[in-house]
Amino acid sequence: MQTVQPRSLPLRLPRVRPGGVLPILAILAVLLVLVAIRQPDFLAPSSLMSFLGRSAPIILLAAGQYFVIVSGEFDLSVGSLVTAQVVVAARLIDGDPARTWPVVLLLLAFGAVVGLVNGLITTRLRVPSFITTLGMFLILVGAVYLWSDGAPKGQLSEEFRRFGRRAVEDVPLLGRVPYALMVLVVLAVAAVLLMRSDFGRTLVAVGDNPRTAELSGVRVWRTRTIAFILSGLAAAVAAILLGGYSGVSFQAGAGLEFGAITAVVLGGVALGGGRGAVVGAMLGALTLELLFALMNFYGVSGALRSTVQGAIILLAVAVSATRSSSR
Amino acid sequence: MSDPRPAPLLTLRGIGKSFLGVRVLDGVDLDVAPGEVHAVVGENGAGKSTLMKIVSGGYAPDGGTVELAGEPRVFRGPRDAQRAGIGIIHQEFNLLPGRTVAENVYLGHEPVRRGFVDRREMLDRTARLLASIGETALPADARVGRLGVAQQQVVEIAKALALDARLLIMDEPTAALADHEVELLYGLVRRLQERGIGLLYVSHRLTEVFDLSSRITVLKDGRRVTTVDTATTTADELVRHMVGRELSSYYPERAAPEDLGPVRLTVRDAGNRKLRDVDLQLRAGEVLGIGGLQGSGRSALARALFGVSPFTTGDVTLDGRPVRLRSPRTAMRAGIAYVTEDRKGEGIVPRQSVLDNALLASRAVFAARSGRAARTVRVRELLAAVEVRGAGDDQEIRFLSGGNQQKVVLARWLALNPRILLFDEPTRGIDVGAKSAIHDLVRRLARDGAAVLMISSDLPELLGMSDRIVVMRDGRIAGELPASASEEDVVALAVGTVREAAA
Amino acid sequence: MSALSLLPARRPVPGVFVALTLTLVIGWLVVLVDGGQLFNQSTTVSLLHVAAGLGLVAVGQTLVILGGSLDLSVAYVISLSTLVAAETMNGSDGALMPAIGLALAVSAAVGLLNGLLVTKFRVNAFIATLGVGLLLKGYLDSGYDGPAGTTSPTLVQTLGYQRIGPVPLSFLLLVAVTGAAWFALSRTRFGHHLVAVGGDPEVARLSGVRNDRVLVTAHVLCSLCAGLAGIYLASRLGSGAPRVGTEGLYDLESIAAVVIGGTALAGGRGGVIGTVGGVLLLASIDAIFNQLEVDAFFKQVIRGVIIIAAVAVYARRAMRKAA
Amino acid sequence: MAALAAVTLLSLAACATDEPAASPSGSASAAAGSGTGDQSKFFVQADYDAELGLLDAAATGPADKPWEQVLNPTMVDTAKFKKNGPHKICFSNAALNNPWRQVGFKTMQAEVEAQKSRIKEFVHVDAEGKDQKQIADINDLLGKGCDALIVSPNTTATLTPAVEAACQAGLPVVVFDRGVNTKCPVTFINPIGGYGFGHVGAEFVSQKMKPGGKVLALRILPGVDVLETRWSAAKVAFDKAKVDVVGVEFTDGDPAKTKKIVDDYIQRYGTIDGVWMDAGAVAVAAVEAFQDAGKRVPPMNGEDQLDFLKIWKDKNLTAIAPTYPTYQWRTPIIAALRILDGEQVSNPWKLPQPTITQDNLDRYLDPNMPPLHYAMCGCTDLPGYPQRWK
Repeated sequence: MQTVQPRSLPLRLPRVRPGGVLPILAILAVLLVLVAIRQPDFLAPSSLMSFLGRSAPIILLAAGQYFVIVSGEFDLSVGSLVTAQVVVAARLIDGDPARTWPVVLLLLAFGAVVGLVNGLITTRLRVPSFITTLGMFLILVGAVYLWSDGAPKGQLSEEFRRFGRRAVEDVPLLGRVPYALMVLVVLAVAAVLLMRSDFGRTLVAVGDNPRTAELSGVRVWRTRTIAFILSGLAAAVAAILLGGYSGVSFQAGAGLEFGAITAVVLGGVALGGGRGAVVGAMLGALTLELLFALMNFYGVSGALRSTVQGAIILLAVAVSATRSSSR
Repeated sequence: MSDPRPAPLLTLRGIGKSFLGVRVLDGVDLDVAPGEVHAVVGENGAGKSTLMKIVSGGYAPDGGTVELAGEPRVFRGPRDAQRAGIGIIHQEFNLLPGRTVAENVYLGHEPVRRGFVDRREMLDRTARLLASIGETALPADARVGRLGVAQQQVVEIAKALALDARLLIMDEPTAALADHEVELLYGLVRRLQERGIGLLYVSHRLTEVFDLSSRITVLKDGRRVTTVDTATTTADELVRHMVGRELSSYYPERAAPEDLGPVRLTVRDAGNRKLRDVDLQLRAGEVLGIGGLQGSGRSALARALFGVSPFTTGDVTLDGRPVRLRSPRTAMRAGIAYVTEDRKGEGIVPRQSVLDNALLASRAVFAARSGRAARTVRVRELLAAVEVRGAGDDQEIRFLSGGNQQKVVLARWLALNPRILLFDEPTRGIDVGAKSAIHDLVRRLARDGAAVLMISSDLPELLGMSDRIVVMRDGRIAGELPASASEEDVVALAVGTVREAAA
Repeated sequence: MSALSLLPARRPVPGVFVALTLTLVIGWLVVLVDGGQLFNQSTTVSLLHVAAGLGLVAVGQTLVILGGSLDLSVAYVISLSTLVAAETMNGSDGALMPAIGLALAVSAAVGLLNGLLVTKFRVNAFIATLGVGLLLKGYLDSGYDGPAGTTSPTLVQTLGYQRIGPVPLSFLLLVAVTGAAWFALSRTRFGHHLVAVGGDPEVARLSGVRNDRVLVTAHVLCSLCAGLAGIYLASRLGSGAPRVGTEGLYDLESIAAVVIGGTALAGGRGGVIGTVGGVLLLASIDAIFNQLEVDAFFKQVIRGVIIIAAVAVYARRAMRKAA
Repeated sequence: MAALAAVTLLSLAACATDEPAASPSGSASAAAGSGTGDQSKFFVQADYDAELGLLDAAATGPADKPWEQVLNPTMVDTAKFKKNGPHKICFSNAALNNPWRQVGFKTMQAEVEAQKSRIKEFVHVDAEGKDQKQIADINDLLGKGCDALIVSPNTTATLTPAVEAACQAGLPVVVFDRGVNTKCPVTFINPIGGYGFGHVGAEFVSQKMKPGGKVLALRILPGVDVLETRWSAAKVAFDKAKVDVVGVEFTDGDPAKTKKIVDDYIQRYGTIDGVWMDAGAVAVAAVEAFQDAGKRVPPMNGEDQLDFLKIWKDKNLTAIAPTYPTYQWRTPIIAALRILDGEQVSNPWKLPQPTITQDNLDRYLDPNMPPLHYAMCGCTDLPGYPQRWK
């Protein structure tokens, strides 16, 4: 036994292991340099703050999506959920400031319930989450149009819109600090702490090998359902910020699910689960938003924008995929 | 079989392979003659699997040459190697459960007529092939997912034969087989030899190696230690080459009668879909061995006790109190731990760190009870205690050897201070060194008062480790044997008077 | 070993056809009560036309899903193909064959790109085809601000509007393509290998299957099917339409049809016959709701429920079988 | 399986085709572009000239009912469609997926209700924005014994064959909103159109802003003909006024995206001196972007959606709202009934297209209506007002 040699395995390398945040930081840095060349004043505190504020909803959605993806599932329903939330909020508040807080609570509950339903259908009825949440997407879009007769009704109160639109003024050094940014920072820290907690580690383990997790006493269905609920809650918060930022419309959440999934993948998280960091996912979302802003600065024609976006996503993912599998 | 050999079928010269700068094979020479069984032995991680993958086209070597019938070959993939006449039977089955036997056997080289797959021809050929190895009862159009393990192996072998392989690689072919099935395999191997097929035979089971092979090559740390004629060597010598240690120190001392504590677990008249009329007692301080054929209900018993597929009838009492073990969680709360037989599929979370793997169960079940920091400290201590080697706690577990992975799994359960431990093939596919470490650990746990139930297909291990042996057959307990029982006793009970199929 | 376990592998009739029959019977009754007629000629023709368009895409989608992949770019391939075909034809019959050839070639090239990204560059299929879809979207958005080109009159007359009784030519095309795909899956090496790759890529690889080549082929075929759907739509619309694919939600609807038809999203299990059942089911629901003038949004809700319910039923069956 | 069997049983020996006679398609004459990019191929100089002419034309018809008015009428005979009522009127609708179409459709339904003595059945089929489905829908409706068919095409070119097939079936076809490339419908109803809309907005913006200033053009989507003509007319106006159009961006009608784009442009250029947009859906978001950046809101155009009218009045903006009136949804019902009576109708039926300016803003701003309601609905006299539109 004493002769068993400790075999040094191929891992004593710098920590650029798959699932790390280093690649996305590198991409982000490159984009920042490009921004700095073209639009130096973008990096001034005030405009940076407002940029971060307006990016908060998609970053939160990416975090929510991360929980689901790292546990081995998908959530395609978040975009429609955001739309539904904004439309519901407008109709229920109908301009009445007194209804703001009850409706905010209601939205959070609504998000949690949609996540719960997604989770239970996926885990208990064994429907692949791609299908569950695709179905939920259709149901939510259909239902919210049906409920509002095809056009959003009512309006959001100023109190409601404050979270997404207003800022704390005259902060030393930083200038205006949007409320959305503060919400983002608090929730991002919470997300990071959550992923370091027992639940977070268990969540990743479930995504990595659900059988092992089950046999180690993890209630896999419960863990994954919680991930869906977290995604629903993130969508609720994103909806509150987004509704605040831009007001009510049926376009509020359109395409956000693909944006969020793209961001998560860009952040080095493996589709299929078991690998990646929540910080990576959030940085991925930030990178995407920065990319869009950059295209505005460089005057990339609106129509060509999706080409650029597609090319960058493919490039980033292909490069990291081929590198991580070079073994 | 040690007559002057004909010109070698396969010759490996100076094979080397590195992954990310780490040498896993270094200058390995080896040759196989037609009709020869050449065994390759060595600890896990000695480089056997990598070597087999190089021969079968899975990897390209960094250095050295592969010659087939005197011709140097470079395989660009498994397909190339297959075309050249090299077949491989893997330790884990490479079959598609959703497809038929014939579709599996001819996957990758389906018979075609005028460009289209000729299904009739495929079925006929498969049936003929199966008949030629004595398996007439297996229909060629049965879906593989519905077959038993042994039958699946037959399909696997038929698959290799269908390629007209000149050289067959068998990687732990008996790992999943019951003993009487091993006999069938022996017959099969001899028939292959008669056809002039060369075999590379990789196994941990020295009995088989001695029964079948004409020469044995020992690998250690990626290098060839020696190649010996089987007739002129002994098991002791072989193990010395592998690890440098005598066979005799294999098993720790059994429990003395005074070490045995009170009855921990009682199972009365219990059953479920796979089990009937199970009566069992397990005492603190004892190691109860469970023998039997694959599919006899051994694993089903462990899974029922752990709440994975619970008993549907009968009673279970724990320390005198009746319990319902409905799920792994309830079992864990009752102080039961379960080390599964399928380590890769059910034992580890491959891409998580050693530490996370070891903490998995404590986090899942006792999250609220103990302090996080204290728990982590304790698990780190346990990892040190079980002597996980060659890796830091932050290393992803998939890069560890099988033995070290198993130690991490053990640490995971020890962290829960279990009073009852269920081991299902705890040393399968594990190198000799780690194996005996695990044996020591099991015994130590029993000595410290745990009740241990250990399932093993490895008869020497079962006899060497157990204080008492219960043998199962067809979902029932066939009988109980004392520690002094012989291998023959176990087999007799396991097989029963009438030989019947395992599934 | 019980005799039962050795029954030959017979595939059961996909449940989707039971659902389809029920839907049609119930729909027919409800429409009858409502005072309408579900199976009159014009309704049947419309239903089959809708089914033909979606069906062509869905059959292709079945191939990639069987192989364990996915194609989210089909909607853009369809649009692109309508444009290539209609612009090349430019209203004349002379360029008919070259135009069809070119449209299919362009589609195949996109499929090739998808396939290479998924295999050689190991990009997850979801992301790869989404990315390629975005590339195409950019091209379509910047290159076209509306319908362009004119489809050859002959093609419009034949593929677009010709029918035999209530069966449009295009539906016969779907039947032919489905037949070809079915044949390819059960009677060619490619088909066997594709199912193997989808079932367990490692097993396939170790059995000497060239996984990459098989998957690339599946992607090319999928895009070809989408291209064919584009040519059909061009013949139906009379011109190339840069947004017809996305407006029709052909990406998500084709995936929905595939899974309703009983093909496992993870790959390795299912087939094109079920997919056509799924397509017909979706088209029938459309037709019934049209007859009843049900709100489109309500229909969407129902559709979501059906997709989930169908797959839940398959999952239950699989669980029972496993138990 | 059952469906396949049914289809096979039903199949007849005879071959049939629904294909209409070949149709001439419109040709486009493009004007040269400038800094605003190439001119859209949708731009047709003759149509442009005609529409701009119509802006000043006098309408015939009751002054208080602009939906019954016609600009430059050219009457056509409809005696052959005369039929005794009550009628079954069928409507193939492109989509109901935006507030404009919702308001319009409610207006149409109210008009049907107002005429219920003469309409025994109103069949509505929603194509959900899919060309392919609308073609099938029209084909489907032809088998239902409709007395008249109203079509609001999803896309001009692609729906032409289907509309032609409908004409050949012998029933009167009324097309409105978007047109088709065929003269076969009895009448084509729409307001003056995109050129008028785009021109009015662009002229206002270029006149009100400081000379040589920077204009940002916000568009919803490429490729929608109504929107393309609006932009092409605006482009002509901006080019003529030598305005510096610093960006032409697509917003997808998404307010969040709009705000981000406007924000980035303010960032990039310091100030933006005028905003033109091809539809009012994101007008409020654009205004908010300036407010949130602490900038004065520059001269801009919106549309007749109430949220924009309200912010215009509240914030005292320099603004204008050209409209594409939703009251045009009433006209097809009226036209269909007239045709079935054998009365002459104008083809084309050009409706006036009023513009909301600072002067008449108060007349259109009804604070009690929902924010996404369109002021120019012409629906105040219809049954169910205002509840139906809330």
